[in-house]
Amino acid sequence: MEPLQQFREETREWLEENCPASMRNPIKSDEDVCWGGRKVVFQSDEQRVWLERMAARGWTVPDWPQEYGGAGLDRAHCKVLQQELGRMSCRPALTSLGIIMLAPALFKFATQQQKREHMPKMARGEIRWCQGYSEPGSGSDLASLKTSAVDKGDYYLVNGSKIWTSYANMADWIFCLVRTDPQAAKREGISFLLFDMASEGVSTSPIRLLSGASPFCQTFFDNVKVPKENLVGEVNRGWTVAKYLLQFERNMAAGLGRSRSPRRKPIEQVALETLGNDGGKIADPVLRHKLARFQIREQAFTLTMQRVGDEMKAGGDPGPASSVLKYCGSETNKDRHELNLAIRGMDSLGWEGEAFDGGRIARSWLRSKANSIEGGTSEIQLNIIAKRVLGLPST
Amino acid sequence: MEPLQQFREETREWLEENCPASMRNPIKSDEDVCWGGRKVVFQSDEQRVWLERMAARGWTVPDWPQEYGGAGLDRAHCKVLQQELGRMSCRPALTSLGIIMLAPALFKFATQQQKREHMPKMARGEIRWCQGYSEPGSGSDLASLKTSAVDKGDYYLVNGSKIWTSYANMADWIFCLVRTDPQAAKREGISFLLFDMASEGVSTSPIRLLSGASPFCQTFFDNVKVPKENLVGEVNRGWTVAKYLLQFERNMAAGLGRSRSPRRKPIEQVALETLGNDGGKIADPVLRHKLARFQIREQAFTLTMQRVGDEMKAGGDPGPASSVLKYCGSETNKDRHELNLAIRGMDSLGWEGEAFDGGRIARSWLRSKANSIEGGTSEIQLNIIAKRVLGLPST
Amino acid sequence: MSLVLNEEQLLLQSTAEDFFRDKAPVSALRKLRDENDTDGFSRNLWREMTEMGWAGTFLPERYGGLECGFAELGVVLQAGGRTLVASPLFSCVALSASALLLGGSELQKEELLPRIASGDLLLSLAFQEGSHHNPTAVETLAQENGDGFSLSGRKAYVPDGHVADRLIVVARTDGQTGDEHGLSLFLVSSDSPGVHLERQCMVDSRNMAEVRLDAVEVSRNELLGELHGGYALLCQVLDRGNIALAAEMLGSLQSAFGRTMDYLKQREQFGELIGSFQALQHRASKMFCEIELSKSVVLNALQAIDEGADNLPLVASMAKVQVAETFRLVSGEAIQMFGGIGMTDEEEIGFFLKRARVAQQMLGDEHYHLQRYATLRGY
Amino acid sequence: MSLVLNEEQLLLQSTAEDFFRDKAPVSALRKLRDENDTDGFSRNLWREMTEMGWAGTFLPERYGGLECGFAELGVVLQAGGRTLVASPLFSCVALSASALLLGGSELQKEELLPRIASGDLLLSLAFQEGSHHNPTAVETLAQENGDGFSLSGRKAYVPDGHVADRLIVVARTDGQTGDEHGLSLFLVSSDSPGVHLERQCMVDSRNMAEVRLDAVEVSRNELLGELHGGYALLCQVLDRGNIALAAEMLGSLQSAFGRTMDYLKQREQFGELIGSFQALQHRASKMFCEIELSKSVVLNALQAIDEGADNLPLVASMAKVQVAETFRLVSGEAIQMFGGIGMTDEEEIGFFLKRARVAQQMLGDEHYHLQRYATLRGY
Repeated sequence: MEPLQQFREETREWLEENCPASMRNPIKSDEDVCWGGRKVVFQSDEQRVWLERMAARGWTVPDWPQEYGGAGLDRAHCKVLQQELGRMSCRPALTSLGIIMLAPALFKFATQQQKREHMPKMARGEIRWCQGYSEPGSGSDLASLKTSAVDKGDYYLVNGSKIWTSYANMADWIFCLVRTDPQAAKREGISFLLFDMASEGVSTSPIRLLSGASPFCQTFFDNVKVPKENLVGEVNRGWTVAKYLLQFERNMAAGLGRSRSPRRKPIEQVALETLGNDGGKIADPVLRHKLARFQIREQAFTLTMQRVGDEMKAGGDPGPASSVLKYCGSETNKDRHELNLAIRGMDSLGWEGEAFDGGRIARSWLRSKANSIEGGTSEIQLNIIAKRVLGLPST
Repeated sequence: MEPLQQFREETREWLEENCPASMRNPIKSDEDVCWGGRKVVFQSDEQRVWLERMAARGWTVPDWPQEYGGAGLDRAHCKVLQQELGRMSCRPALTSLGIIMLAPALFKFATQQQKREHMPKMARGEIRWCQGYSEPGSGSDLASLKTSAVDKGDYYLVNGSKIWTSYANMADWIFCLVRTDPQAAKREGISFLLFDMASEGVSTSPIRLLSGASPFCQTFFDNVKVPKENLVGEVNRGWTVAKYLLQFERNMAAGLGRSRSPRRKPIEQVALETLGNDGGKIADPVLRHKLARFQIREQAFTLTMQRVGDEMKAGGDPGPASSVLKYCGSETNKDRHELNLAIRGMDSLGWEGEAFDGGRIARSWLRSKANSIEGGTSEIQLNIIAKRVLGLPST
Repeated sequence: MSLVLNEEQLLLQSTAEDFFRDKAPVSALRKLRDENDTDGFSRNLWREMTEMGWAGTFLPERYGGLECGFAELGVVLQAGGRTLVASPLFSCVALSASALLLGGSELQKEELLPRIASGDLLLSLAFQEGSHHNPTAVETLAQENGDGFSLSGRKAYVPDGHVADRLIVVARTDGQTGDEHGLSLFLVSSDSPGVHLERQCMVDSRNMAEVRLDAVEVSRNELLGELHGGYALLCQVLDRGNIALAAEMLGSLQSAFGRTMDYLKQREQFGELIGSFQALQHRASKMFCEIELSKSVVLNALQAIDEGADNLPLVASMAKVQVAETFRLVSGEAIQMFGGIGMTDEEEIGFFLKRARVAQQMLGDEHYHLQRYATLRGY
Repeated sequence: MSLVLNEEQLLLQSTAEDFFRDKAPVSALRKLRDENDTDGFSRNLWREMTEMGWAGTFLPERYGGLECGFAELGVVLQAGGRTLVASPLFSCVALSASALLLGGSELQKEELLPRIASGDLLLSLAFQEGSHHNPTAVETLAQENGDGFSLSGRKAYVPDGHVADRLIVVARTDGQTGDEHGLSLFLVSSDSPGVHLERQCMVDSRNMAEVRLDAVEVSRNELLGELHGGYALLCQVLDRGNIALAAEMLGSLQSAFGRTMDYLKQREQFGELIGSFQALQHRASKMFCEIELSKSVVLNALQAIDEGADNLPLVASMAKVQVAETFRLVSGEAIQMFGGIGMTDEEEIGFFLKRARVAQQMLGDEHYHLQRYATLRGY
């Protein structure tokens, strides 16, 4: 038998035996997601068992080397594993900001010791990470950050505040941009630090959004002592690490524009029902044509994601495309929610109560407004395209 | 009898007696317009007579003082005259760039002698004027003009070139911005000169537009000697005169956005005929709603013109409004032509031949593209609004 | 008529703007929301407003009104829109008092209008049933029943319905859903047996209620206007309602725009005030142009009511389309220009975004009115 | 299939772009226009194009073709679009050769396709009658007449109709205007008695002709496809035509965009390159994004033809809408950004604006296809 085929059969067998029944259906709500960490409260015993078994096999991070908690699988084997997990609708055993965002940067910039220290715990879901990038005053100008880390010999003394730190109140450790040289040009005095959120002087406060409660927090650092071995990369060279990491964030955000999975009722069906069916046509011709225009755009965007993927496979450079995808993706997703509201009418504008499903539609509409702000605003993407892709001159 | 009423009756009587029959219907084509000037070729004897009689009475410029060729009428009397001319559908006896654009500036900035010299001839249609403002390189940055006027004692020696001088080939005199101090800051070395287009060294060349032949010319000055008494206002203070004059141009341009006189078939009628009539509705629902949106915008714009006019009567400042009107007016007129094309379809895209009416529709569509460029681009208007109205900071 | 506010109207405008800024800033709406206030508005504030005469601006003096025009009501609504004030001015005055004045019997007017003007009585209009505005989609039935009628059905999104003392209910006395003929309007006391009110909690905290009518008995005297012929009256009221709403929305969007401009002048990024970025400047200027057009259509529409213009339906739809699209534009741009801070509940700008969508939907959104406009224009 | 050009296609692309840039720049179109060239295109150029095999890209080898795909034709059309080349590639190959290949008898294919591929014969498709595209609005009649048919009627905007040796005429053999049933396609020689061709001079100098048919006799052998059942064939051809046109338009709009970017990098105002103004930069970036989307839908549509995808109608309408709107945007922005100089006939950018509107209208503009898309999606 071909080795890949053999791996497929072994995998299938193992999953049949080890994936608990309740873990064999798609994630339905936030509660179904397993984030791990010291404070983890498993939704069920099966959720815990599923994580433990997957982690023991290195399959939470199948492509990582075994010494860091992975399974050391190559691309082809990873794909087979994904296919088999998908075939059985297995839930992700672990969802981790550390794995998605931090790990690529650690692989590239961290010391051997740092990797040995942090990555296995990440892989096993023992430590949950959060990201300390934005600050209340920084906005799009991330490099203007002010949180200071003063060299005190064998530790840094960190003071300042971060905003938009998702799940900071649930996280165990933070990867954090700090200013280590206040005299240097703004991108040249930044360092990249890791530290424990349980350190003395760290506190968090949740942020309420337009759309209601959110996983975002503001995080405060009041004379936090961070051991010097927690510096990743060189001192004052943190901006390089930060930029590398932001790529992964932008690509994640672009995915917003793709047409949705058909879990919910298709919007055209909703339109025919709420706006009226005029001989097979949506009775409101203005919204009918807006819907058609939107679906064409959505489809064009999905095709563009595919084309860019195919170009990258063919050896293309993903750099310039990522701003186009981020811009189009987030604007398309905002359009989707606006259209959804217009089609559904007043019923979609309820905020509380059972009849309004707790305001689900209005809240996700409001939440979508952040798409063109987080991970680099639309304006920043347009600037990048103008300068880096079109080569237009600077003032 | 009330004096105004008496004036009305006298006017009516005079017009009945003096306005030739063929001058009692609206202008239908460019040939019907009487521009006057030395090179004037009257369309008919009646056109000539009509100009002579009106000019003799001072009614080509009824509000000007009699010493400058006007009739010295106050606002109320002017209005009555306009009403009576309108009642009988009398054509304008004279159309004159000099009267509309130059005269207000002369009243404000010229010497007594200059006014006596130029205004009566303007009023009688003996001298036709053109405007020398834009230059090939200047564009929106009008003040960057390079045409030089070097002080040679009793005359200026003018060298350079102007573009977009309408009817320069038909005009007798030009009012012209020239650079008299090349060392000064760019707005502080400009002067305002009047000179005869028959002067040695002046030549013109017509400009062909997208839309075909045009009244625009490029005008060349090759060592043209201009007597120093032809300077209007102070030397190097011409920018003040220019700015004053530009206001009048901008206000004229804004009028573009108003809904058209119902001379031609209403566009909704055209739409019902060419796109199909589906139970009283335009059969193409997308264009139907675009038309409705356009007409609302057009109407909103007309109301805004009216509101601004009413506010000015009530003592408001027209300054900031004129950029809003210029921007909205020209964009609305471009939209009108785009919609016209979409509704009429391929038949509107013919260029020559009788079936296409010589490409009338396509040519006026193309011509409309200049609306947002001439008289200050849309971008310039938006800059002005941002800075002067909204008070947004400069970089 | 001149398309500007006259001196009295300008005075009223500055009085009203000061009033709402002082007594009902956006933080007052937040408080009502966060404290789950049962009424959803301040009765004290309403009393003060009625003491200013604002509940009777366009009512004749004999009904306790100021005998000014609808334009004056528009001025107050616009001023209130600036702070998103929660008040029954729209539901009780713009809609209900209009309905009474236009269609009520002398007896009904004498009984109700003075009490509306004085603030002693709250009325609302219950017309909508589905998620989208559609004045003929009425399934609520009023069956003749001896000397009166028996009403049964469900109404949704009745503005301030939960606090209304009486409701003007649009019900079907003849014909079928979708017919213009066969609609009739009835005055129904909220405490009548069979009336069930349930508050609907909207995204923008605008007060709405669902009304269920379960064989509610009303006498023939409670019929407002003609039997079966209520559609024409309803349309007149809805045109006034849309114009009133457009005035209110104009105030809200002007405030949202002003807040955004202020923010552009104080927020720094990359060492510059963000208001100095040309791309943002041009977007701001375009918004300003749309606002200028919106001001014109609203003032024109308000004046058209007072002049009794016969193209009122056209003028009303025009105003709603222009203002709704402008509010959409301005509220969206505001959130984007505020960036992350605008996404927080703490910052007030988000209240305007929420208000925009609810106000747009009420009495027909821009898609509805665009089609209505085309139909009215004969194409 | 991967959504990128393969190596052969990339080579073809650069060959074709070089070819048109060298042999048929925009100035060639200007020359044809200014000299009132009778053909409106260069027969020498066409011969060179056919020698490259471009008239037979998707034809089987047995008919003299290259036996590549429609995607390859798209690559050439896109390259030609960059210089607005005047050539019968669209009318004769994309439309007419498609019609023959999809609906012709073996005899018809054997007779005509090799001569199309070799450049010996020019064909065009005569379908449109009114000002707007509408494939069922056919009033041209074909009456059975002994062993053949007699055709009478008028066709407008027949692409390259004035130089076509034969026309594929869509005529009605049954039913009424607006019916899908009853359309048939006929091959008609341009020199047949009763055929009158008159050139239509369009704003963008694209070659079009009016065709009058006055009792033109054709034999039964000249029927292309099924009697009365031509509508389905016509739709297949029109889908290919729209996709071909979208490819050509994409080339044109990319060229217009490139020229505009070049201009932004060289034109100074107020002492700065205008390309440094952020407002223009953002508009340029937005155009770029639309172009990226357009590239994807065009490539997808071309591949869909070659894959025999069953959602071709949907894919064709999608491509036409996205590309037509992008061409509208880009050509309008180009003129505005070029400013006064762009308004002159001397500057070439204006040719792209003119081309945009004619190409948009051909085979249905974006309004038409938006509705068709909605109908195809079942709403």
